[in-house]
Order: sequence, then structure tokens, then C-alpha cells
Amino acid sequence: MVLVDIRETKSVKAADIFLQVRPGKDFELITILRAMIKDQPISETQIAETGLTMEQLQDFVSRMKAARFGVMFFGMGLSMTRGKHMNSAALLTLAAEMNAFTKFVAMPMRGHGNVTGADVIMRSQTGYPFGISFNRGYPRYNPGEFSTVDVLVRGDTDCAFIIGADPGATMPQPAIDHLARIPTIVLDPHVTHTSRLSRVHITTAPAGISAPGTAYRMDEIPLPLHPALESPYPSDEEVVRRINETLMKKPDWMGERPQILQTQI
Amino acid sequence: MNKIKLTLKKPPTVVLEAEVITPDHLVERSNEEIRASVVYHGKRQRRLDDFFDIEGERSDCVEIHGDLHRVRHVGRGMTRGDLTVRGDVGMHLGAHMSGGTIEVFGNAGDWVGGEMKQGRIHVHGDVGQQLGAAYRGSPIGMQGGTILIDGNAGIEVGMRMRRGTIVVGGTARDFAGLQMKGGTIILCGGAEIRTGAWMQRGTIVSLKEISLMPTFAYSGAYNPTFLNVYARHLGTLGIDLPCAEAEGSYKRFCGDRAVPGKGEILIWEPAVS
Amino acid sequence: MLRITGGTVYDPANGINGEVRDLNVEDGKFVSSVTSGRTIDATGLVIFPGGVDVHTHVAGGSINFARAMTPEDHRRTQAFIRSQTRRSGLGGMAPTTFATGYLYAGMGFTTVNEAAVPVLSARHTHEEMADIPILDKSCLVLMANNEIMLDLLEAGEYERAKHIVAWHIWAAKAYGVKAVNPGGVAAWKWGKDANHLSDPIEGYKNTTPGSIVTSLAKIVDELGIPHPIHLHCNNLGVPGNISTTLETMKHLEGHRAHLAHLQYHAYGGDDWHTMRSEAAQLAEYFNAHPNMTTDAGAVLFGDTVTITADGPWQHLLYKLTGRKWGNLDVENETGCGIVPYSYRPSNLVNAVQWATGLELLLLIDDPWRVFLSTDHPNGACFWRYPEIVQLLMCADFRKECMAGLAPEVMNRITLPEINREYTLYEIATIMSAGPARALGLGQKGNLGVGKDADIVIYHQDKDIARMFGHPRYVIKRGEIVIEEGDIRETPDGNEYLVKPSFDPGTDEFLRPLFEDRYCMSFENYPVEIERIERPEFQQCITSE
Amino acid sequence: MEMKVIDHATCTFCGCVCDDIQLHADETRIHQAKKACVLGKAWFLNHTAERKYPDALIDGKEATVDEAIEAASEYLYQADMPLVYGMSNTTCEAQRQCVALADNLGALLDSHTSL
Repeated sequence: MVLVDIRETKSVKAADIFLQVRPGKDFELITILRAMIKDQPISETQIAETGLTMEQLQDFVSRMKAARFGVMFFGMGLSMTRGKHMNSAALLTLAAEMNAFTKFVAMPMRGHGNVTGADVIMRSQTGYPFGISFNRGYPRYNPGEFSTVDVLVRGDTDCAFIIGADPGATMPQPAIDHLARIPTIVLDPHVTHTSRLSRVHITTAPAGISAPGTAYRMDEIPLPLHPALESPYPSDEEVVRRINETLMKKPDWMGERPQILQTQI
Repeated sequence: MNKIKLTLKKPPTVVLEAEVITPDHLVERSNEEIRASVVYHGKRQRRLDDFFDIEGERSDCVEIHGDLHRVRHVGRGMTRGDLTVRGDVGMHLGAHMSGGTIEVFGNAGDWVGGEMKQGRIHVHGDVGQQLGAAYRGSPIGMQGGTILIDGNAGIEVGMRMRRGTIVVGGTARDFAGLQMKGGTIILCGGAEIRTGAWMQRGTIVSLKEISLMPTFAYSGAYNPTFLNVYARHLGTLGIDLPCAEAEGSYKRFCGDRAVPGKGEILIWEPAVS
Repeated sequence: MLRITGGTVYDPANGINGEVRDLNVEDGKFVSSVTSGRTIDATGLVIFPGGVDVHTHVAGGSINFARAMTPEDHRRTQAFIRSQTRRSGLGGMAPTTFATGYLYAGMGFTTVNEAAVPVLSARHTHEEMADIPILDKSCLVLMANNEIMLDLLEAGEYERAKHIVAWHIWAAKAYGVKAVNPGGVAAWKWGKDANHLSDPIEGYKNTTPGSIVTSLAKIVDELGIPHPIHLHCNNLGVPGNISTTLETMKHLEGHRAHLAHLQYHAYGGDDWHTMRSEAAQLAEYFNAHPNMTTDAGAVLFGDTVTITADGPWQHLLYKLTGRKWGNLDVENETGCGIVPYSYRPSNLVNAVQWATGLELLLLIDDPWRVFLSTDHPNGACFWRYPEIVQLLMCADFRKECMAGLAPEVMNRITLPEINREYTLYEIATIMSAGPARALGLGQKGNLGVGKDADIVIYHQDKDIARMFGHPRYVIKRGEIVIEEGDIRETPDGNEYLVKPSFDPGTDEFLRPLFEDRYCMSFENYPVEIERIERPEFQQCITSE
Repeated sequence: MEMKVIDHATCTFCGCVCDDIQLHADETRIHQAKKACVLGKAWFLNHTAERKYPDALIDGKEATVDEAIEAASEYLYQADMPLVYGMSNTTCEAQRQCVALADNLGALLDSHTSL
């Protein structure tokens, strides 16, 4: 096991090799590795800016190539620092390119409980994993345009429905300010930061504790939940279903549109 | 000259998607038809004249006044005509366009000239991210035409572009020329980090010193002749590209070796006087 | 209640070949007469039983990866707009769940069989299948590389292995057994390998791909599963694999079997430069052995996305395209296993593949044994089936298409010499009655009294692709779902299940083995029956 | 007191979704979460079946679930560009309802992934 991090974490003990990369140099390091696996010349000085040495990286590359089945796990240290999605893209590309030599896969270490389930379901029902708009009556995808932080900071929305998340505690202040400005609806087992700035809060049973159902493991294996308690509150599913049913009774909001659109906007 | 003038009278409270504001759409329509054109205020279908005062008809010369920072898709897919915006304008300005010109006296949002094929866009202010870039998942960004930005640009300028020219007068942020496959990006005010990352082909010219990816290699200093041609062309657009040997030379870097690519980054080094 | 009068009916299951008949429907089934309700005047129109797809990939982990990897395709494809009663969706190479239902129904298909489900993620597959509107569905559980079963076969414990197979079918809530590249995931070898089927697989002394094939075919027969072993042979896509395929067929003698996407298994030659079609040789053997059915796995030129779990096929594509893995979309989530791909007439290998699929369909005599498929999305997207129908029905059109092929292809294929043209009756057989029978779904692909009222009504049209791509009406269990290209209703479909009997002690046998090897709890492994939203049980065949 | 024991319970605290947890619980709280890690133990032991919070709040005032569902529906219905966001700490079944909600509303839909 090779561990790459900017500092010596507790996981170092479990690792055979620890490579300490300079903060903010993940993308550079992975890009160098992409070049090295293809035997492209990279100089010692060029490697130096990542905080590592030629020797370390050559050893690393030969170990990767010698592996029979390699797995790269990556976490938020990669995807949430400067470069963001491009850092993850770099690692995924490296993993893909390693398949020219041996079997390799890359897997994001997702936090936040069942975020994988959301991803899987959005993909199957809409074709896209996140950052979706249905405003034209069909799914469109554009992270940056339709992703929540951007939408809130720009003030592009006039009503927010928040479930299984607490953006009021985690998002940048301008986004939180906008949530407070517009009608916000929160479903959560607790009264959260977001609940406090919302117009409507509904307490729901926590998933897996007192609400049954399914959750996806980060490798996209669905697992059944076995709640141990009986909640005095309804489940998220029940509340959202009832909201859907209530909305279905109201007149359709959509004007004349064709059933099938041959050319999308 | 016959002209259509749109003046924003009621600012949208959420995003207004107005791909009907293109010379192609307006040139064929009467004033009444233009007024009735469908725009999307968030999810609601609205008439164009719910938001704009509209003068004129049947012209491919269009002028828009007002703060349009929430108005998206202006000039989308246009093939002809002139579109002038006096004020800020929102995302996707001139995306997929294949002809005509757009001039903005103000700032513009993200994806200006996204996947454009031909034509010219000139923004006098700043622009957002993904200027002339590919949309998510698309293999190819800008395929032709010219984009001039007087101000600064956000990240991923010219991402996956294959042909055409982008000039940024100010500074570009990270990943300028990301995965570039061809074409030319001129960065008058330099760029932040990771310029030219993963580029396959194409040329990035920077008039200021920039930090490079470790996967680029220095391959000498020179004054490429093609830049003379370029400089003359850009001169007509009001851009001064130094190329005379007396003034200095360009340091040439090749990469990105991670791909491995044959792109080049030229960094201007003025002669010591 | 519904009456359809005056239509020209093609109902191969009942031997009706283009006769004018009236059809009567009540409570979703055909009846001999009805007293009231709507009447559709089908005079001058052509009536088929609803289409049945025996082999497709429309639900589950891999197609869902393909969706994530192709946002650019979603943007350029047709969009289905929502309504108060209908969800939105996107078509294209890997359509969304809702769009899958709309698109299949839109060309007259009412039943599909999802061909590959690992038990581990079977919940996911069922979740997606429940979303697919209009269609009735079934799925097949992947068995041939299951280590526990291979160990039992190695130890000669055939009876136990049989219980394990039955247990897994029920655990996955599947309808049958799929065997992919039996035992060959680790033992893959490049190029021609005549002894392949009798080579012990890696880590085993006695067990060979051949013995797995024979054992599984026998197990499925003895369990009485309505659909026989559904086999994806070894050496898929490799030049010279005809020998492997023929040998596999010999291992199947005496058993029922369905060979999936045979096109990918019918190549001669030694490498990509000498690759040729061996469809004629394969068809000859196949014609003489009525124990087998197959589906074409035809290829059409154009863009698609290929999905598979294994390395070998990826390498094939790598070789074919010269693409680097680095050219994979950076937005992708896995980085491998799924490759957007374009089949081109100018590419020698692609041209051979295109011809091979059609040759198999044309050279296998019995339309009850060869079915329309593209191994969606691998050979082409399912919504392009009407183009294949046109290629089968019009020899002239085939010739036109062949004119676009590279000249050096011509001596590698037999297609130019084949003049056969399919009749409407034969098309109804390969598209509906045949696959329904092979799946053991007696109530499908059949317009007889008591059967499910799944009906397609076509305009007569010289433009065959248009005729089959745009039915006048599509009726699912008596309900009009498509009318002149408009979606009318989107009823939920059923899921077909079988419950083969197995030794109740199987759980206790499996538990320790499972806990040793798997990363989830044994108790959480089987899919609960409550999760299947609309199950419909099919009886196992009891041996007389 | 009689403890209910649940074998093979599934922990949804993080993306590992361990499914071999043994829970010992009474009517109101989980007392033991065997095989769970530190994070998982805290997750299981910190939730109770007590009525700690009001059923619902509208503008900060206590309300019934029915009233809150009505109010939420009306806000969502009136909005020109509603947003459906989150879906991390919830079940797939609820997520499916959320995607349906966004589709039916013509809303923006996004999860934690985009952060």
C-alpha cells in the first residue's frame, strides 16, 4: 500500500510506502506519473516541485506496473482542493491509462452516507450524476451552472428543498444568505442550521436507525437497511411522496411543449 | 440602418433563458412576433416582451441594453448578423455560434463561445470560466472563430479547443488551454497555474512570465515567423503582439508529456535594453 | 375492451401468415369476442405480436456507468419531455430508464430480457427495471465464474452445484442463468487457441471452460428453468474464435442452450489483418443441431458505447481503435470498462463484423432459432433494430450498403452471395414469437386467445425502416401505449421470476464459504422478494 | 429490560456502508453497536426514538406534518426556479422520490457530489 498525502496522517502506519506531496501539487504529481508510465522524459528538477524525488517516483511507477490488480482510492483532499474536479479527473485518467499495463481502477472515497445512491439514481433516471436542471421539462447537465453552491451564490433559485444535508452549516456565507432570503424547506431528523433559516422544517426518521430502505456502498453495491428503532416521525420517503402527491393534484405548471424534442438546447 | 433594439425593462428574478435573442431568429420576424417569442424565466414560459421593450423588426443587427447578467444563451448558435450588448450578459453567450459578430460593452458569464465554430466575439470587460471551452464530456471545444476579451478570464480558457483564436487581454486563471487540441490562445496578461495542462497540440502565447506544468520541456528561444502573420491579423483587431527580434524573443516549451502531446507554449521575453 | 378489425395478421406462434383476422381484447388478454369498447379499424394495416428482446443491457451497474460517461451523447440525442403523468428522459446510446421504455415501446417491443446481473448488485438492476415503463422484463444471473460453484464442479459435487445455481437464481430474483466467458476471465488467451475449451482454468486441475459449459447446461435443463443456459462463449470478438465457438457447441450436445450475440463468435483468420467471417461454417453446424437458439448480436455502423466488465474486450477495442485509455472522457467515474465506440464501414474489422451479423441471420434457416439483437449497446443501440429489419428484407438495400465497404472486405464475407430476403412472417418470428418461445414465455409473442394482448400495428410501407420504426399503434396488455408516435399511456410492466427448488440446507452450506470470500453479510446478499414491484412467476418445466 | 438484537444492520454514516453491525436496542435507544467503528458507534448511539424536536416548523412555529407538507408544496409550486438539494443522509427510496419531485417540478437537482 502506497499512501500519498500532504502530511503524516494516522494511515501512514498502515502504509508500506508514504509519499509526502507538497500541498497543492497533486495535479502536477499525477500528471508527472502519467508521463512516466509512458516513459516520457521528466527531469529531477521538474519532479522536485512536488516535494518528491525521481527515485521515489520511478519506484512507485514500477510497483504500479508490477501489480496484478491495482486500486487507487482518493478522498476529498484531492477533489476539494484547488483544481477540484480536474484533480479527480487526473487520477481517473491515470488509472485508465494504467490499464494498458495491468488491471487498475480508481474509486472515490465518498463521505456523507448514501451520496453514492443519489448518484446512481440520478444517473439511471436522468442520465446525469448531479448538477441537473429540469426547467425545460427534461434533464440538462452542467456543473458550474446547475450546481448548488453556484446557483445559490448567484441567486438563481427562488425556493430550495433541502433533504439529508445541512448547507446552512457547510456552504459559503453568500450561499447561506440566499437560502435565508428565499423560502427554504428542510427535511431532517434534527433541527439543523439550515432548519433555523428555513420557512418549513419537517422532522423525519433517520435512515438506517429508524427508517428502512436501501443505501449504496461507495463501490455501488446496494445494501438493505435494518432499522433498530421505531421513530415517532415519518420517513423522508413518506414525506417527499406526500409532497409529490399534493403537487400532482395542482394544475400542471407546464405550457404547451412537444412530447419529444429532437434538438436540445 | 434597420436595427432591432431590446431594452431590459424588468430584470428577471431567476435565470432567463433567451436563446431566441439571436440575429437568426429575429431577422425573420415582425415586431409582434419578436415580442411573442418564448423565453424561459426559470421553468416558466414567458414572452420576450414581458422582460424587454422591443423596437424594430426583421433585422440581423441587434442591440441590447440593460443588465443582462441573468440572461443566458444570448446569441446561441447564431450564424449571421451583429449582436451588441450594452451591459453585462449571462452564461453561454455565443455558444455554438457559427457566424456573425458579438460585441459586449460589459462583462460576460461562463462558457462564452462554448463549442463555437466560426464568428467573432469581443467582450470589453471580464468573462467567467470555460471561455471557448467544450461542454462537460464533449471531446472538442471551440472549433474556429475569434474571441477577444479585454479583461480577465476564469479557469479553463479554451478547454479542448481545436481551432480558432482566443485573446485574453488581462489575466487568465488556472488551466488555460486545458486538453487543447489545436488553435491559438494569447494571454496578454499571463495566467495563474497549470497553463496548457494535458494539451495535445496548439499554441499558447503568453506575454507575461507564467508558471508551467512540470511536464513541459524547454526547447529554445525563437521568433516564429507565423507570429508575424498573426500579429498583423491581430493588429487589425487592435491587439499588439510583439514579434520583432529587436524587441525580444519567445521561449518555447513543449508538452504536455503526460499525454504525450505536441503542444507549445511561447513565453515572451523582452530584449534587455 | 378492445376490438381490432380487418388487419393483416402475422402470428407465427399460431401459424397465421398474413391473414385478415379480427382480434379481441379483454382485461389485457386476447379473448374470442367482446361486446363493447373501442374498435380500431386496422384495414390495410399489418399486425404483429409485440416485440421480444432476448438479449439486451438496459438496467444495472454497467449500463449506468455508460450513462455517466456519455453526457455529450445525452445532449445531442432526443429528449422526452415530462408531463403530469409521465417522467422525462433522454435517448441515445445509453438511454435513461424511462426513455428505455418509451423507445422500446415506440418501435413495438413489449418484453425485454436484461442479460447480465451479478447477484451482488442485483438490487440495483431490479430498481432500474422497476423504473422502465411499459415493458415486461426478466433478467439472467451471472454464474459461470462463481468460485463456489467452480470449486464444487472441481470436486465433482454436481448435485450440490445444482442447488447452488438454483439458490443464486432465486437470490438474484432472476429468470435464468447467464454464463459469460465460462471460467475464462483469468484464463484469457490471445488469438486462436484450439484447445481452449479443454484447458483447465487457472487455479483448477480438472475444471475446464468446456466442463463448465456442459455442467451448467445440464443443471439448467434439470432444474427445468424455462429459458435454457444463456451462453456468452469464450474468446468473444477475437479472430479465429470460430473454433472455440464450434467446440462450445459440441459441449452443448444433448442440452438446450441459447448462444448470445453469435456474431462476435464467428470469426476466422489469425489476427486483425486476416480476420474474416465464418458465419457460413457456423450456420451450417447450427442448422444441423436443433438444441440451440441464438441471437445475432448484429453490428450497425455508427456511434455506440460498448460495455463490459473484463479486460480482454477492452484490449480488443484498444487494438481496433488505436485509442489510448487516456482518451476516455475525464468525467467518467471508473476509468475503464466502458468505451464509446464508432463502427465504421471503412474499417476492415468493423465491416466484417457488420456482414457477419447479417450473414448469421440470413444463413440460419430456421427463424425460430435466430433472433434479432445487437447486444445493445455493444453492436448498436436497440432503437436501430428497424434498420436491421430493412437489411434483412431488402437484398437490394444490402447491396447498396455493401458498396460503401472497403473492397478488400469482399473476399472475407459471404454476404454478397446471399439473396435471401426475409418475409414479414419471418420477421415476426425473429422479433417476437421466436424469442418469446426461447425465453419460455408462452404468453408472449402470440396472438392466440388467453395470451397477453401485446400488439403492434404497422402501416404498410415500402420504406421498411420507417414502417418498423414508427408503428401506427402499440398495445401493451390491451392498453394503447403508442399511437402515431405519441406516447399515450405508460403502464408499469411486470418482472418475470422463477423459483427453482433447492435443498433448504443450501443456506447453511453457503454461509461459511460466503463469509470467507465476500465483503457483505450473507443475510443481506439475496434480493428480498418484497423489492420486486410487480413479480410474475413462471413455472419451471417438470420433466415427464 | 428486554433488548432487541439486530444482526447485520447497515451503517450509513460513511461511504463504506458496513452491513455487519450488531445492534442492541430497547424501545428508545440503541445501547450497543457491535463491530461498528468509532464513527459508526457514535452514529448509532446518538440517535434515539425520542420526540426531541417538534414534528414540523413553519416560520419557526410548531406545526403538524400535514400543515408543513401543504406549506412546502405551495412554496415549491409557486416558485419559478425551485432547487432540490442534498440526498446524502437518506435512503434510495427517498432519493427516488426527490428525483421525481425535481422532474415533476421542473426544478434544479443536485447532490453533495457537486460541492
